[in-house]
Amino acid sequence: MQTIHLTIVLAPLLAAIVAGLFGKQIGRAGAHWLTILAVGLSFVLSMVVLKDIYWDGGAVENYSVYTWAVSDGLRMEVGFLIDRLTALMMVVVTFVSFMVHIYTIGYMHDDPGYQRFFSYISLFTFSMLMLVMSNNFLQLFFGWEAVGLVSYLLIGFWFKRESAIFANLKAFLVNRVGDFGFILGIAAIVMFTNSLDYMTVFGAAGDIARQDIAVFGGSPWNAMSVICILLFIGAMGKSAQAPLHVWLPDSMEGPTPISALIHAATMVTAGIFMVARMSPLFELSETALAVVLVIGSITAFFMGLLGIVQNDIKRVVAYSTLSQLGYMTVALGASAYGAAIFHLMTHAFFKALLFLAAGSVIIAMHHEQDIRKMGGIRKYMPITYWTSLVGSLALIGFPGFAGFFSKDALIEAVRHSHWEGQGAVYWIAYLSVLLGVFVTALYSFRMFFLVFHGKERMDEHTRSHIHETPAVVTVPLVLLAIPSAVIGWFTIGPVLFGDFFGPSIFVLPGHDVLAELGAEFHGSAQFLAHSFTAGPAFYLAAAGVLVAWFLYLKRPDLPEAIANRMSGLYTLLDRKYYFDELWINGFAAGGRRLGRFLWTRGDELIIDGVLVNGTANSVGRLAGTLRHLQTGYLYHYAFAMIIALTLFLGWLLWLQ
Amino acid sequence: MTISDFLPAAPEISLLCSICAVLLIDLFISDEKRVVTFWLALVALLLNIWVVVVSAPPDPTTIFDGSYIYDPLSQVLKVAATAVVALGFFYARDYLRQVGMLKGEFFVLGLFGLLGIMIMISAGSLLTMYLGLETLSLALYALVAFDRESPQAAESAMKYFVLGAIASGALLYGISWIYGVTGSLKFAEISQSIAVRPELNDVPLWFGMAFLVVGIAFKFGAVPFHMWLPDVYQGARSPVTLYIASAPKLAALALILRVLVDGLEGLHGVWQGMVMVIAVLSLVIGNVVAIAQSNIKRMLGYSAIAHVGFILLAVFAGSEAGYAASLFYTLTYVIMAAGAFGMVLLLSRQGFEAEAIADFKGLNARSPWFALMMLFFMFGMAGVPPWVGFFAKLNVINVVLDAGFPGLAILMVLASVVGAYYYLRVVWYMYFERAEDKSVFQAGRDTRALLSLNGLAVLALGIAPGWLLALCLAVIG
Amino acid sequence: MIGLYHYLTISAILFALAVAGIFINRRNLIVLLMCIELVLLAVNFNFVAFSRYLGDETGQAFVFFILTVAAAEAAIGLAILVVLFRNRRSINVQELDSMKG
Amino acid sequence: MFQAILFYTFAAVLIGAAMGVIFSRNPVHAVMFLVLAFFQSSLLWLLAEAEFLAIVLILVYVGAVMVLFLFVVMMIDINVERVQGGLVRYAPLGLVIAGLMVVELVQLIWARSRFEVATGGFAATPEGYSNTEALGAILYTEHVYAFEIAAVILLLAIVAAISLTMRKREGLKVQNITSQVAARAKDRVRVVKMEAEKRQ
Repeated sequence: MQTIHLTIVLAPLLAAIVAGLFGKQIGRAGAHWLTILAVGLSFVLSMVVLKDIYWDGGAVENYSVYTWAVSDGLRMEVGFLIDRLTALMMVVVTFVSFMVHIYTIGYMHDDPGYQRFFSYISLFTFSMLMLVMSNNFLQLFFGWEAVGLVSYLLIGFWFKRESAIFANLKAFLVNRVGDFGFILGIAAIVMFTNSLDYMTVFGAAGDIARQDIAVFGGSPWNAMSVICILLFIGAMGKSAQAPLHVWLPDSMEGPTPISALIHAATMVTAGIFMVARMSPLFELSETALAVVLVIGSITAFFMGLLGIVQNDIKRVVAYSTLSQLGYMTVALGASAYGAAIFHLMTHAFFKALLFLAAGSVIIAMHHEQDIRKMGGIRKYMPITYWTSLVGSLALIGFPGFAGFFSKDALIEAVRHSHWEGQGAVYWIAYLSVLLGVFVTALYSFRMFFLVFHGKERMDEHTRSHIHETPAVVTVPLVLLAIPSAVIGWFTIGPVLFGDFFGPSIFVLPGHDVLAELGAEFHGSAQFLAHSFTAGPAFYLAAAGVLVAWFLYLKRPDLPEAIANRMSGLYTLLDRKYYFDELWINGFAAGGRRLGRFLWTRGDELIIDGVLVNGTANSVGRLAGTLRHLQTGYLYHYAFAMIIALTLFLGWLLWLQ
Repeated sequence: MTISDFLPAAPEISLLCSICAVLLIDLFISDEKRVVTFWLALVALLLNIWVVVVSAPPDPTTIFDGSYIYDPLSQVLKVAATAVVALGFFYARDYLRQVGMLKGEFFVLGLFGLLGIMIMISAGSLLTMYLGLETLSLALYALVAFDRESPQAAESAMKYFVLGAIASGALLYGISWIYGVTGSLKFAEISQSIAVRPELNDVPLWFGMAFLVVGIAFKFGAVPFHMWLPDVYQGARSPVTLYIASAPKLAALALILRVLVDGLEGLHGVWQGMVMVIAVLSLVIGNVVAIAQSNIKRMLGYSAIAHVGFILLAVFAGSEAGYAASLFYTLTYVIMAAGAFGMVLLLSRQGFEAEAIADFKGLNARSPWFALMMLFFMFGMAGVPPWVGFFAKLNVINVVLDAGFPGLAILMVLASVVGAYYYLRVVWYMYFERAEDKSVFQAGRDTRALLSLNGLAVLALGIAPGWLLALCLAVIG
Repeated sequence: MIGLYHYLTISAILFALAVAGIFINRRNLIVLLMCIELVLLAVNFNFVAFSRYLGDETGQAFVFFILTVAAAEAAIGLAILVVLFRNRRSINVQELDSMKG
Repeated sequence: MFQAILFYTFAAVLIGAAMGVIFSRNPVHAVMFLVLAFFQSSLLWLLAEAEFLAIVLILVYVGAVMVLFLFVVMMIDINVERVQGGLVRYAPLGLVIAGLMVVELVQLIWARSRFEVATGGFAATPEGYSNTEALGAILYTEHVYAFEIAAVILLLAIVAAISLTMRKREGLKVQNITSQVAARAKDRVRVVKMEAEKRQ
């Protein structure tokens, strides 16, 4: 089994090295065949691992492969911890990556950096696998940094904008803030346990939770809360939780396969995975869980609102990703780790599908990304249309589709969680996820209708060239559409309520909301039926679709219609439409306006402008100021030395 | 006293003989065949490594009445310094030939500098330490001014000289006080008398120590004694910058380990505060100001200042693990710095100095392999895992945490976070900007191979750092 | 009685004067080099005084070496000065600022 | 008492000369002040019974190094008037820092250090003690390693100074005897026949 694990990890790495360094020698076909075979092999073997550990009841494996160094009794190792959580993540990562590899053949067809691109995405797969398969914090950190790094390389793949000195400092800084929290969290863990190994640290969790830590000399904090919040700051960076989310929409500048692979299905879920993996720690800190819950709620609802006002097709999907990540985080905060991972899995399928579909549209539109310049392309691209529909339905949680099962279970879990009756925190979370359903449906179908239905708003030249994309693009779409439609139905029972994760996730008895729900669970069909009666989620989703339909398919005719009626039945109908508009302005446009307000004021001005660019600029300004200390004059240099010496002497003489 | 008593000093003796030989033979070589001097110097260096290895006595010994120390630490540092100088000569050769400056003096002065470094490494008394330091410094002053036609080189040489002379004046003043208080110049006797007579641990000795710290900090280029460093890095010719940026750091490490640790260990509590102040200032100033640079040599200069912050903080921690961490950090940093400047040299040619960071634009399109090597050096310096710089930084953070200074550890992490930015900017330029310059490299095959090995070593050491760390711990203990 | 303390005091005054001379002199590099000689003279005073106080010749031997090194240093310093003068036709300290920031 | 008077006189002149080095406008004067400072130091060292160094300071330092300085000052013929500004403006700040340092050092020397000074001021020398002999004895035994390094430093200084300042002048006219001897008339003189131009 160890050989299999190693092969899973090393195959993409080797392929990446060969494709990257010998790209010229092996040629374009060589590069894609090599990397696809390698990732395919990883996928098949990951399935083998999952089968072994789930169906055949294989044991959890936790072993060290290579001891990197021992410093001061602290062992730094490379090792694998393969349990069901890991196995599931491995399958998700390798499957999505496999699909993206195939799809890339078509999408990057004309790009001069073809081989390099394959090399990067294989390298990314390797890094991500290292992250999820790790059995210690160091390797986790390694994977964490590596995925960030490759993502940086990939975002920049097409990023030709003339960058001033501080232009790219922004994305960089945001991620560094997260990593900074993460590494401090790990450092704190090492400080308390002198170990990096998961099992040792989990074993010592109880002790840590009983200790206090004085942060910057202030009042003591519970050590576990400090550690967990620091780790979660790392997760916020990687999983793009507000306010560290600003890098993700920008990262859409990269090629679409990257958006699908990294910014939808895999890298951004690293934070979710990490929190689930650290459940033995998070469970012991009520404070940290509350922070997780609130941050997740804010992200889920407000990022969805921002999705409504975007016009770039990929940005809409990006904001939807943010919102869905918020959902997962909420589930983590509600101690429903299983629900979070379950949603992560279904989301990986349908979000990858949506991104690739968006990419397919973009190819057909000759790299036009503005949805206002699309419309009515359903008839030109039937496969893309139907798969997009599946993806969108899955995203909004239409009953029966994959997203339905995970999202509904998630909402139910939040509703019944141990936070119930705890006042504000509970209501913020519950209302956010509920209203989020409406918002999700609204922006998803706004995009869907604007792209595929309605008037054809593109120019003549583009229209004449629209046709369905080649098989390398559509096959992954279909392959992803199938699980997006059905996987929820088959897996909700075993994964969510069947104690799938077993000991790999730890939940305090009082927190175990999934077990409560599981007691009432009697099969997928019953769950489906139950949803119509249990809560408002389904109706909110339906309302969202309706509003979208009304606003973006019906309403474009509105001005015309009014004009027609002007001559005849003016007053009555006008009042009717006036009512319509009131309704529209009241609810839907109000949401729109709120979204726009949040986007321009909150996102662009405060977070982007003040926090991110502000920090970047102040560092830059500081650098600009400090460099003037270096005047170039010899006597100033000498003066600095002598002043420092005099101060040292005075200190020793009078203050020691 | 017989001749075999001098055996531990065989490296210095044989290197001096080699220098004289190179100096003499160089006189009879015509300008067209000047490359022969390079090979002679290389032979001298290889011979030196061999002598260092074979002449080592089985146990640590001192000769010349304790003014010369042989211990495993000195052996490791000498081999490293010699190897790095050889690396620098190799990278310099093609560059010097292209710009028509291939002269024997460069190699002779370089060898003199190495001799000074080796004297410092093996110094057992403040007198030999001072003389070694002067040998090194004088060679460096002359090397910086080596390009006689360049006003910038002359200017930076002058700045370096004046400030260096002030620093060595301060060092001497400190030495005089330490001599006056303890009555000795030898590290062993100084630490002995501090241990025996605790009443010596008082202001007069502290003053001497403070002046010494100024001299040490200047040699390292630590803030606020760093002002010479960016100007000299920029003003000197690139091969000279490479030389200054690499091997002398090992000498500075020897200086601090011998003087503050071996000699003044008893004053640890006092010098710790000073070292902390300059280390923290170096970390902050180095990393922040580097962001604003557009000249790559200057940027690497500020980055060197920031790295010195790490080295000094490792020494500051004051444990054996801390000293080993500083040794590990310095060794690996020197390898990376040599490589990075090697890349600068590789890109330069007749009439074109690759001095702006923008000159690295589109390197990936010109040569994917060397872009990858530069990426290795930059990631290594930035401390990205798994390159060796990460491990070196981790090690230092670890010992500082163990010493009970979590605030400093946080500062180090924060500083390296900011610092990573300007290294990544170089990577950004190489991979995502269009090349303005499409010329092919003119360096020889051997230079390229060596540079590649250099880059791979940065990665390999990061993947398997265990043996080097064990070695560092062993030679410190 | 005149002794150690007096000599140390002279040395201290010389040292401070010389150091101040280095950064208040903004005109002539040669004077800067002379200030460096003064710094070394101050150090030599200290060594001579301590050596005589301790009754130990090592300090005086050190002075001997400092004199040697100072001569070598002066030679190189003046050589650099000459190179600088040939390049820039000036040895004004205030004009040495082509590199900064 | 007599010794004290001498000491204070020499010391005062020494400090005055040092100020002269720093503040004099003409570099030649500065060199002269420095020479004066060295002479005073030498006298003070004689008072302290460090005879060998006192002599060496005059012979080596004044005799060689200061002459070198003077040589360079003369060689680099700079305009004294042009480089005068700026000194007075910054002098107060510089003197404050210098004053602070003096205060620190003097407080250290007189108030914080605890040297047990013998009645004679310095350690007594034994009968028949020769300063030169004693120095020579340790120089060639205990400090032989340092002595060798000092030799290396001098060699290095020679190499460095020569390589920095020696230059082959462009356009220097040198006789090449071989080519002069090998010259022939037909290499040097060309007889050109020209048709006379026709009148138009």
